[in-house]
Parts: sequence; structure tokens; C-alpha cells
Amino acid sequence: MPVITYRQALNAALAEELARDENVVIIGEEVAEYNGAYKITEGLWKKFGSRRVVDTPISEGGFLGLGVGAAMMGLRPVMELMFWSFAYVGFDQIVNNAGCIRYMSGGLINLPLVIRGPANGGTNVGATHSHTPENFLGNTPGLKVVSPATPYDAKGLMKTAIRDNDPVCVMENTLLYGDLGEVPEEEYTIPLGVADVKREGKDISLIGHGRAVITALRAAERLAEEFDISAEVVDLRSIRPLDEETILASVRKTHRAVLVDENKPFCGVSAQIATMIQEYAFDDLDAPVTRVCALDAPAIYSPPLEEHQLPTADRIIEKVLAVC
Amino acid sequence: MPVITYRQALNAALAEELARDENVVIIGEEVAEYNGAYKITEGLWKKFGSRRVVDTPISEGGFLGLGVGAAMMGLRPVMELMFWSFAYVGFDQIVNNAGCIRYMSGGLINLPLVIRGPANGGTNVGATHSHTPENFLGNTPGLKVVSPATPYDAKGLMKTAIRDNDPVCVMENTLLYGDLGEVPEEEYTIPLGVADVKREGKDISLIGHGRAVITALRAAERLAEEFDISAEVVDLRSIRPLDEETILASVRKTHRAVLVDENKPFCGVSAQIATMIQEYAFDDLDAPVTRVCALDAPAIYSPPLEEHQLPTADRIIEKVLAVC
Amino acid sequence: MTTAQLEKTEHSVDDFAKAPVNASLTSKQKLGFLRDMLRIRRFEQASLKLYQQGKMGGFLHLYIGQESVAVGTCSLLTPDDHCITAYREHGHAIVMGMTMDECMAELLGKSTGCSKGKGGSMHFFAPDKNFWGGHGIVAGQTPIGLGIAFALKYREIKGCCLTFLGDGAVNQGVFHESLNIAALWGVPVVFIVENNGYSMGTSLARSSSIRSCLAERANAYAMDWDIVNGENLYEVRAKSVEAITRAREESKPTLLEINTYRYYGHSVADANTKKYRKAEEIEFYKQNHDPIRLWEKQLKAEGVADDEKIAAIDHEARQEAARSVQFAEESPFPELQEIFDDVYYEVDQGTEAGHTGRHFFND
Amino acid sequence: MTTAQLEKTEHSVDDFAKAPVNASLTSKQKLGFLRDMLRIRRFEQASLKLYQQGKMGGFLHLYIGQESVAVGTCSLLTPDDHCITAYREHGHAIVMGMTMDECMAELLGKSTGCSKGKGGSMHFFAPDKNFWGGHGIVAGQTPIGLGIAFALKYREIKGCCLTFLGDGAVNQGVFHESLNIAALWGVPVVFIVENNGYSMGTSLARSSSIRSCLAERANAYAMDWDIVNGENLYEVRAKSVEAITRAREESKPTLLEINTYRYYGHSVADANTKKYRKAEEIEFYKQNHDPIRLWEKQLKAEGVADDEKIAAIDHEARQEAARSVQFAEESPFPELQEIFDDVYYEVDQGTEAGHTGRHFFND
Ligand SMILES: Cc1ncc(C[n+]2csc(CCOP(=O)(O)OP(=O)(O)O)c2C)c(N)n1
Ligand SMILES: Cc1ncc(C[n+]2csc(CCOP(=O)(O)OP(=O)(O)O)c2C)c(N)n1
Ligand SMILES: [Mg+2]
Ligand SMILES: [Mg+2]
Repeated sequence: MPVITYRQALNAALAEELARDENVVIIGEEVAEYNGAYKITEGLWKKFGSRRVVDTPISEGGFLGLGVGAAMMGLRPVMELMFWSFAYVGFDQIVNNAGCIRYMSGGLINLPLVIRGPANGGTNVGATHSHTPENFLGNTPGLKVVSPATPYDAKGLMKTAIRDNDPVCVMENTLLYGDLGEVPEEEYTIPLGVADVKREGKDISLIGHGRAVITALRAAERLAEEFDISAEVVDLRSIRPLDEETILASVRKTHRAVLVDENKPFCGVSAQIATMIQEYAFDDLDAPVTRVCALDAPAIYSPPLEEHQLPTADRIIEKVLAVC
Repeated sequence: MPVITYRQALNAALAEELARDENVVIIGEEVAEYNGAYKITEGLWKKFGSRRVVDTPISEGGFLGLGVGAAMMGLRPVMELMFWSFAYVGFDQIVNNAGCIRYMSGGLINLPLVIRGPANGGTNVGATHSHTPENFLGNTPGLKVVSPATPYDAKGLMKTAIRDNDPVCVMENTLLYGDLGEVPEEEYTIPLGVADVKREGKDISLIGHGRAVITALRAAERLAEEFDISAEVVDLRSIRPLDEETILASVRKTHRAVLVDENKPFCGVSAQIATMIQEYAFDDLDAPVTRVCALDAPAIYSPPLEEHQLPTADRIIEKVLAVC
Repeated sequence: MTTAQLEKTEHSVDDFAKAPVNASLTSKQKLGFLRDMLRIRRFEQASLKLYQQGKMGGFLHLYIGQESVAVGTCSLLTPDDHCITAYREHGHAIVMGMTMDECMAELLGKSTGCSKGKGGSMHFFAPDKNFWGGHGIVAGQTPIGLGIAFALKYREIKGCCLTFLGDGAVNQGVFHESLNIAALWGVPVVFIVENNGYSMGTSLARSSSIRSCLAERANAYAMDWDIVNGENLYEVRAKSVEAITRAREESKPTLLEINTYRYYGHSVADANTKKYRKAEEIEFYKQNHDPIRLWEKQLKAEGVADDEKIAAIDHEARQEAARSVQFAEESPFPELQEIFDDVYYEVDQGTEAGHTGRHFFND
Repeated sequence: MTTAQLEKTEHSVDDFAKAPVNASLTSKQKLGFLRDMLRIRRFEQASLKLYQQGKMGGFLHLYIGQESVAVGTCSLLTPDDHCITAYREHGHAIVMGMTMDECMAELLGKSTGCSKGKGGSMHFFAPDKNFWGGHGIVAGQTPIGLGIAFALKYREIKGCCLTFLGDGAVNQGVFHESLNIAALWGVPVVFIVENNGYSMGTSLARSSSIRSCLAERANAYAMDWDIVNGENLYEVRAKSVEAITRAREESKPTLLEINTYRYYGHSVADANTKKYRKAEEIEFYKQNHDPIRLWEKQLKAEGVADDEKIAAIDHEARQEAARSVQFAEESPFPELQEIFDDVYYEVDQGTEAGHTGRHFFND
């Protein structure tokens, strides 16, 4: 199977869907002539032209609302946020318009819209540029949220998101853009709402989404080597809809769970997962569910500290050892 | 003790702090000449004039940012959002500017800012006007969040919020504005970060904030009368800082908890509380922590359904009976 | 009239009547405009009564006094044109073809309402009639209107999207962003500010710093603009058609400001309505500028209608409104379980995607 | 120069030199401007080298080419005046009095940095020097600048707040909201658009629909405006002082557009810098419009400095920059536990409020 980067996988997904469906249109800042601030849209403008790949002014509220209107009319806009951190200047358009209009119209209006971009810390750009709002978006019924951790998942989930008839927020990660992975040449999609057990194990479940999964895998390796602990790693992939069955099956097998989450802890995605696990697998749990989240302060700039602010394999291992 | 409404209690708090500190300035839409959309600022413009009580254009982002700038300079702006739902058009100013600037300045800048207004559903105004973002705000280190349930708490918490030197979000509730309660004539404040046991009990803990507390109290009464179950009702009052000790003490006593939350469930405030309880009181729990939240859809308009979408005493009782 | 209006108004009312778009009107069409204005007014008066009887709650923002704006502008639309507005949308909804029944039922939160009782007074929608809402967040609809027009251009359809907002809404940032994008890309959108002089209790002078008028702000974006006396249907149509044609034919946006007036408070719950403006101001407008009375006068002067004919049309409108009240009152509320319908397309349609993973997190 | 510039520019460069604010300058002051411009350039060149050596990551937005704007405008400020800008703020920071040491250390994320390594390149602050940042969200600082000026007026201080933004930032809604409020209330803020022709890879023509220039958009709010050739310090000062005086004396805002140019990419990480504009364009500007070279020429023509003097000042600036690199490199990183400092005042101060309830939710 060809090995390509997460970035190339996303790019291929966009290119294929642009070619497949005339209604798909890519809109965002610097997505066209500049090839994308992070080069996810590289080559698309050249290939598909200014009608299909559209550069915008720095007006997130304006262009997100434009995407909502275009989606109402049956286009399938794929809106790039250069950073998900910039969603907050257009947050009303996401929560109220993308999130509520189908409902308020009694189902008369469909919103086949994708909003995508990186949502992560860890790149030395400070607090304003390091937000991870997947918990805010997941809180909002009407929106769907996915967060791919690998090139394979990135391509498959992006294609599904574009074909889905509801608004889907795709949370990418600049730190993963260069990651390599096997991605088949043939067409494939990955359904939303299906988690993926990225590593089987029997002693403890490590559960997370996005880059936290990669960190958990690293921790799992070390747990096996250094402590003879067999950790299962469950990648949510899709945050809403959520594959609760796969999570619960894992916990029922291992009886222990540590959640890994680059979200801030208070009401982060992992708080929802912990709540769910203790509710549905209460009798299966041999220890409380614990969490390794981003350390609870605005994202610090200082590079060596920022590295520690996000979940590390060390912190995961420490938590695992405390309950195993 | 005089009995006054929640609205009057808030009004008195604002009036007292305006009189007490020349730096306090009230800013928002219709707060001055119109006396406030919900009359919280009634009479203040007349008494304190246009310098201290300021009407704004419909520009939430603009005036919230103005409040941040004024607070940096040492004023103590109290910003009214006519609805907290409208925060989303100015969300960047809250999260990035009010929430992160102190941190990004290495503590050089203080932000003695209050943002207040109603955050609730239940008033037949539809999804766009019924948001409860206390979980989003609580997720954000740098912000503080309080949610008073009674006139007494409303006055005491508002006064403390204004005197606090950090940005405090005060989540009020239009359905409580007319509620009556005893409020002393003498000056008092209520510290942030102190929960209040609104009713003692021994069989189960009902935990919530804002109007959910009132609903929980109603459920507790019926539980006592109809089922001989003694429910303790814990009012968080302050969401961040959070009084975990009081919550845990209650659960360690009752061994059971049902969380009541007008937030949407996914990553709602109650998800954080449940996570915390199962982590720190794991061995004290005789049953999983369960939740009664707003039913998980955008707020419906239809009045009889909307009533059921928010937590009701019936739904609380059902959950309690399932674990008691 | 403001100075700007005077400057820009080169024509008399008669000139507007002679504009091709008006000169070509049949008597039937002219009576149709009267009918629509009266239908809006009678619908809203009936809804007000329901509100006062405690049969509906929440907000009810009445359009009474402004009817000529929705009727004048929307009467120019073809099936390739679209319309979107804010929460004061009952008039636009009706003139775009929505039935009083579905609208009145929506006000009462009934399952027969246009949004099955899910949207309420501020959130009417009829995509099949090119009416896209009904939006509660001030100016939140303005980039959506831009997007609808963007889709028309994308599909090479010669249509436009009329995008309405209030005089207070112009100070929301997203409207400014929409103006710039519309002008920059040449999007066939017509932004229409219905300037009724107040945003809640705030007069225009207290909310907006302007030179001569709000529409002039379009200059900032090198966008065409015009100012319109909204009380006169002929003027509304004559000036709007220019903007609509510019959109359809040149794919260029316009900012129109239509001066008008609301008789009631901001919403029915607005207890202050007589505090921020004098009763005489309202009365003066009713006496001298009521768009329906003025149009009736015009029709009589033209010999298109007499008092009897007018009374008959009005009677019909009242009856239609009364029937819609009955329809709404007799309709059932949605079932509790319906709370979870209409959130996700895939769930509603029972597709595989709708069955995969958990979508709702109750319990 | 654009048409608008030509229209508005009634004066020659010599006239600007004769403006009282410039005519009264001492040689020492004039040399001081040169020194500050050179200090900015040498500071940034040193930081660029650190970046290229892999000693810093993240973003680094260089101000090189634009130095005359920060130096010209901020040289007019008194202790009652304030300054706030976006992420391209190293120049403003230095001219407002911040030391190279604290700035360079901040770039490296060191605890001796102005923000203790917490803010980074985009987030410098020095409230004691009336410098309020350093803001990463495009235009997010504009209402803050408005609020700072609001506070001045509230306290009856005759000062102003210079609020800088880029030519791409004008299309953020919150800036429009700020303009309206500033004009409506008479807030002593001076908005300064540093028009360097590009927002990342997007030229002005592709981001903004305008008539003659961006500043003209102020007309929409009945606000005063002017357009300035930024390469000439005398012009920057002569025109800015009018806006500053208007703010201080009349409590009225102004929108200034200062034309300038950046030599490097949007940020150092901008790999495309030579794709969206021709190398010749950059070279032409450097040769003919470099604000430092032009000022040096001016000083020589005035007999204020000769080549030797200039070289000495430059040498000093280079040395200062080199010392700051050493300072920064030798400084320690913050301790891990410091992550939790500077979040809450009450916690930092150890007040009772800071001890009550849980503030941080780790574990
Ligand atoms: C973002 C936002 N802020 C505030 C409100 C509350 N609000 C609803 S309507 C209104 C006044 C709007 O006035 P205008 O735009 O003139 O329209 P009109 O009501 O006169 O039709 C306000 C402040 C809101 N719905 N949304
Ligand atoms: C709200 C928001 N959107 C996008 C960005 C990403 N971004 C940072 S700077 C920039 C370009 C700004 O250009 P301009 O305002 O002209 O300033 P300049 O960089 O030329 O100084 C963009 C798009 C951001 N930081 N914030
Ligand atoms: Mg109005
Ligand atoms: Mg620029």
C-alpha cells in the first residue's frame, strides 16, 4: 500500500470529492492561490480553478455564514479555518446557524457542510492559536465532530464528512500533518460513529482522539516493554456520533481506563467519556476512570513547557501505574 | 429579613457597587435609558447617569472588547449580555481576550471584568436564544463562572464578582428573575468557590447549579413525601472555582448522586462533576452517578415540549428511584 | 425625509408610478398588493390577540406599519430569486407564499406549524418557496443571504437573494464582512435595511454614527446603494427593481435602505414602547404615513378600487386570519419524542450513517 | 501612490518637514528616530537568525520595512497616551520602551521574557510603558484599543490610544463595530491601518472592495481619516499628530491608513513569500523606499548626521541586539510548575479568593 502523509491524505480526499461532485466547493483563507497555509489544499486551485477553490478575506463569520447559505441551497461547501482557534470570531455562525437551522426549520433545510482545519496546541504559537474546541462542538446537537489520528483515517473520514448531509466539523492537527501512514489507492470511506481499536490489550484501556491516540500508542509500547502491562488503545475517531459500544467493550474487557485528551480537562471530551463509562460499566470497573489532559492553563508559549502541557507518554504511564 | 426578587437582588448589588467604587461602569444594550431588557438595571441610569451606565449599539464583539480594554486600564466594567446566547457573536473577545491576556502577559495585566446576563432555556424563544454556555466558559482557564439560584446568592455572588480581580461570568436565569427570597439589608458578599447545601439529606445527593437547583429542591420534597427518600441538594453556586470538597463530602455521606443540569449533556458541567466524583469518591459510590440534563436537541420552541426538555422533578425522581 | 433622501430622490411619487415596473402592473396585481398588505396586518393582529390571551409566549415582533416593504420588494421576485430576513419576518413569510395556517400554528408551537413547532415566531422557513427564514440573532442571517446568492452565481442562475436586516443590525460585524465579500466577489445579493428608526428602545441616532444615512455606508465597499421612502409601494418597487436587476444581470450587490415605521413595541413584551418615543410620533405616522391607507388612496385615485372593494378584500383577509387561528388552536402539539427529530438529516432519513454511533446523549 | 493618496496629499515632503511637530525637532530627537528604526531592524535580523538556527519555533512576523510607521507615530506619544497592535509588534514594543533583552528572551520562551515566556512572539506586553500588546487574533485588539481610550475619557485624561491593524484585518467584523462605537461616542482612539499591501499571500485588491483607499471607509461612520505615505517620517508625524490632537483635544477618533511595505514573508515560516509577489517588487521597494535609508539621506541633507555618525548608531544597535541574543540564550526557561501562574490574579496574589474552591482541574 502506498505510504503518504496525513496532509497528502487530506489533500487526496478533497481532490477526489471535488472531482466526484460538482457541488463541492473549497472556501477559506489562502486555500487557493497560496495552496493553503498548511498546504492541505495544495494544487487544488490550479486543478479546479477559482470557482471551486475560493480565497476569502479574513472574515470567518462572513465566510462561515456564506457556507451555511450555500449549503442550504445544496452546495457542499468545505470551509477551511486556518486554525480552529479562529472559529471563535465566527462562532455564532457555527453554533446557531450550522447547528440549529435544520432543527428550527422542522427538518426542511439540510446543511451538507464541512468545517475543517487544525485544532491543536504544541506548536509554540501561544494561547490564542492553540484552542481545541471539539468539546464545544460536540456539546452542540446538530453538529457532528470527527478527529482523525492517522493518514488512513484522515482520508476516509474527510470523504465521509463531505458526503454526509449534516454539518461535520473535522478537527485536524498540524503536528500530524507530516505523519506517514499506509493509505490504499482504491476509494474508501470510514463511517462516522465508529471507533477504532488501534492496539489490542487486556490490562487497561487508553482512550482518546486525534494526536492523543498517537501519544497513547507510544505509552502502550513502553508499558508493555517496561512494565509488562498490556494496554488497549481505543481511538474515538468520531466524537459525535460516538461509538460508545467499542469503548464499553474495551473497558469491560480491561476493567480499567485512562483517558487521554488534548482538550482542557474541565468539561473536555474526556469528561463525557468518563461519565459514560462509569454510568454504563460501573460494575466492570476495578478502579476509577482517570484522565490525562492538557494541563489546565491557557496554552503556554515556551516550547519546552508547552511540550509538557499536552499529554505525554510519561504522564499516561504514571496514571496507568496508579491504577494497575 | 426583607423578601425581594432575584431581579431586585441583582439590581441592588449593581447599585451598591456603583456607589461604592467609581471604577464600576455598567455597559450593554438597553441597560441605561430602557432600564434593561429584563430590568436588572432599572433606575441605575437615572441615578448614576450616562457616564456610569452606558447603552451600546448591537455590537457584542465590539463592546465586550471595549470592556476588556477598559478593565486593563483599571476600570471594573460590568458588561450585560441581553442573553448569554448572544455571546457567540463576541466569543473571541471572551475566550481569547478576557480569558488569555493575563496569562500571555505573564501576569502583568489584570482583568477585573464581569460579564453577566441570563443563560437559560424555557422561555419559548427557540434554539438561538436558549444557550447555556457555562460549560464552555468553565472549560476556559482564566475565566471564572458563577450561577446563582436564589435572590440571596444572586446579590452576594454579583457583589463578589464585581470586586474580584479576574474576569467573572455571571450566569443568570430569566425564569428566576421573579423568584422571591430573603435578602438581608446589611452588606454581605458570597465567596466564589463555595457551594451551598440547600437541603440536607442522607440517601442521595442531587447536585446542580442555577435553576436546576430549584428543580432539585422540588424533587427532593416529593422524594421525601412520596418515597421516604432523604435527598441532599447541593448547589454549586460557583462553577469555576469549584467547591469539590462540599460535593465529595455529600456523596461520601449519601453514597449516591444524581446530577441535575440545564446544560446539554455532552461535555456539560455535570459531565465534569460526574468525572470528578467517580475519580475521588469511587469507593464511596454505591451506584453510578447519573444525570438529568436538558434533552439533547437544540432548544425546541413549542412551549409544552420545551418544559419537558429541561430537567423536571419527574425526571429527577425517576433517576433517583433507579439507584436508590 | 433626511437630507440624503432628498438628495437621492430625484423623482416624485408620480414618476415612480410611471417606472416601467409599475406602469405595467395590472389592476389585479395592484389589488394583490393591497391584499397581501392587509393579510399581513390581519394575521399579525390576530396573533397579537392570541398573545394577549396568553395562548402564546416568548417573543412576538410585529411588522405592522412596515407591510409595504416586504410586499413591494418581494413582489418583484421570480422563482429564481430568494429571500431571507430576521425575526420580524411574518410579513416576508406571507408574501413569499407561506400560508397563514402554517404560520399561525407555528406561533402556537403546534406540529402543523411551518417548522412543526420547533422554530417559533422568529424562525419561520419555507425553502420550497425560496424563503430561508426567520433568524433570531441580529444580523446572523446576513452572511447566509450572501451564501444563497453565492450559490446562485455558482450555478449560473440569474437570480438574487433579498437579505433584510434592521437599522440596529447594521452594527454587527458579520454584516460588514458580508458587504465586503459581496462587493469583492460580485455576489448577486440585495441587502435591504428596513430602517424603522429604532432598535428596541434605541433610536438610530443613538446606535449608528453616519453621515447622511445608513445605506451610504455601502460606499466603503464601492457598492451601489439607494435610499427609499418605504411608505410608497411604487417607490419601493421602482428602486428595488434597479438593485434586483443589477444583481441578476451584472451580479453586483446593492445596499438599500428603506425608511419605514413600526407601530407596536419592539416585541409584544416591550413594556417601554411608549417611553422611548412619544405617542404622538406613532399617531402622526399612522395618520399620515400608513402604507396601507396610502395605497388604498392611490388605488382609489387610479380608479382601481373603491371603498367597497377594499372592504371586501379586508374582510377576506380578516376571515383568513380568523380561520388560521382556529386551525392553529385545533392543531395538536408535537409528541415529546419529536424533540429528537430534525436534528440530523441522516438520523431522520434512517440512513446507515444515522444508525451508526450514538447521536444523542440523554442518560 | 494611489489616486486617493494623491488627492489627499496636498503637501510636499518639505511641507511636512516644516510642520510644527517636525520643525521643532532637535538633532538629538532626529537621531533618536534613526536609532529606534535601526534598533528595530537589527533586533529583528538577530531574531531571524535565531529562528533560522532552529532556536525558536512558532511564528515570527518581521516588521522590517515598516519601521518608520511605529517610530513616526509612537514618537508623538506622551505618558497619557497608549498603544496596542497585532502580532507584528516588535517594532512598536521597542519604540514604546521595551528592552531588547526582555523581547528577545520572550521569543525564546525564557522566564526573563517580557511575558515570562508565556506569550511568545505575537504577545508582547508592557503595561507600565503603555504598551498593551501584541495580539494574535486578527483585529481582536481593535475593540481593546477602543476600550483603553474609553477608559481615558472616563477618567478625563487628555490622552489617546493608537490602535494598529493590518490591511487584511479591516475585514474583521469587530473592527467595524469598533469604528462605529468610537465615532458614536467620541472615543479618543486613533486607528492606524498599516497597509503593507498584503495579508499573508493576499493582495489588498483580493481582500477588500474599496473606492479609493481603506481609510475612506471611515466616511461610513462620519469619522475623520487620512492617508499617509509611510516611508517618510516627517509625513507620518505631521499627519498623525493631527489625529492625535483630535483625539486628545476633541475626543474624536480618526482612521489613518499608512502605506508601507514588508520585506520578508508574512512570517518567517511563509514559504510562499516569493510566489505572490515578484522579487523585483521587493527589490524595487528596498532600493527606492526603504524608510531607514530615506531618513538617513534626509539627515545627511539636513547636516544632522554624516555616514560615520550613522554607522556608529547602527553599530550600537547591532551590539545591543547581539547582547540581547546572548541574554536570551543564557536565560533559563520557566519551571514546569509556572504553567499555573498568571492565570488568575487572586491565585497569584494568594488572596483568600485565590484559596477558595478549586481553580485548576488537573487529575
Ligand atoms: C446578537 C444579538 N444581540 C442582541 C439581540 C437582541 N435584540 C433582538 S432584536 C434587537 C433590536 C434590533 O433592532 P433592528 O435591527 O433595528 O430591527 P427591528 O427590531 O427594528 O426590526 C435586539 C437588540 C439579538 N437577538 N442578537
Ligand atoms: C481571526 C483570524 N483569522 C486568521 C488569522 C491568520 N492570520 C494571521 S495574520 C493574517 C494576515 C493579516 O494580514 P494584515 O492584517 O494585512 O497584517 P500584516 O500581516 O500584513 O501585518 C492571517 C490571515 C488570525 N490570526 N486570526
Ligand atoms: Mg429597527
Ligand atoms: Mg498587511
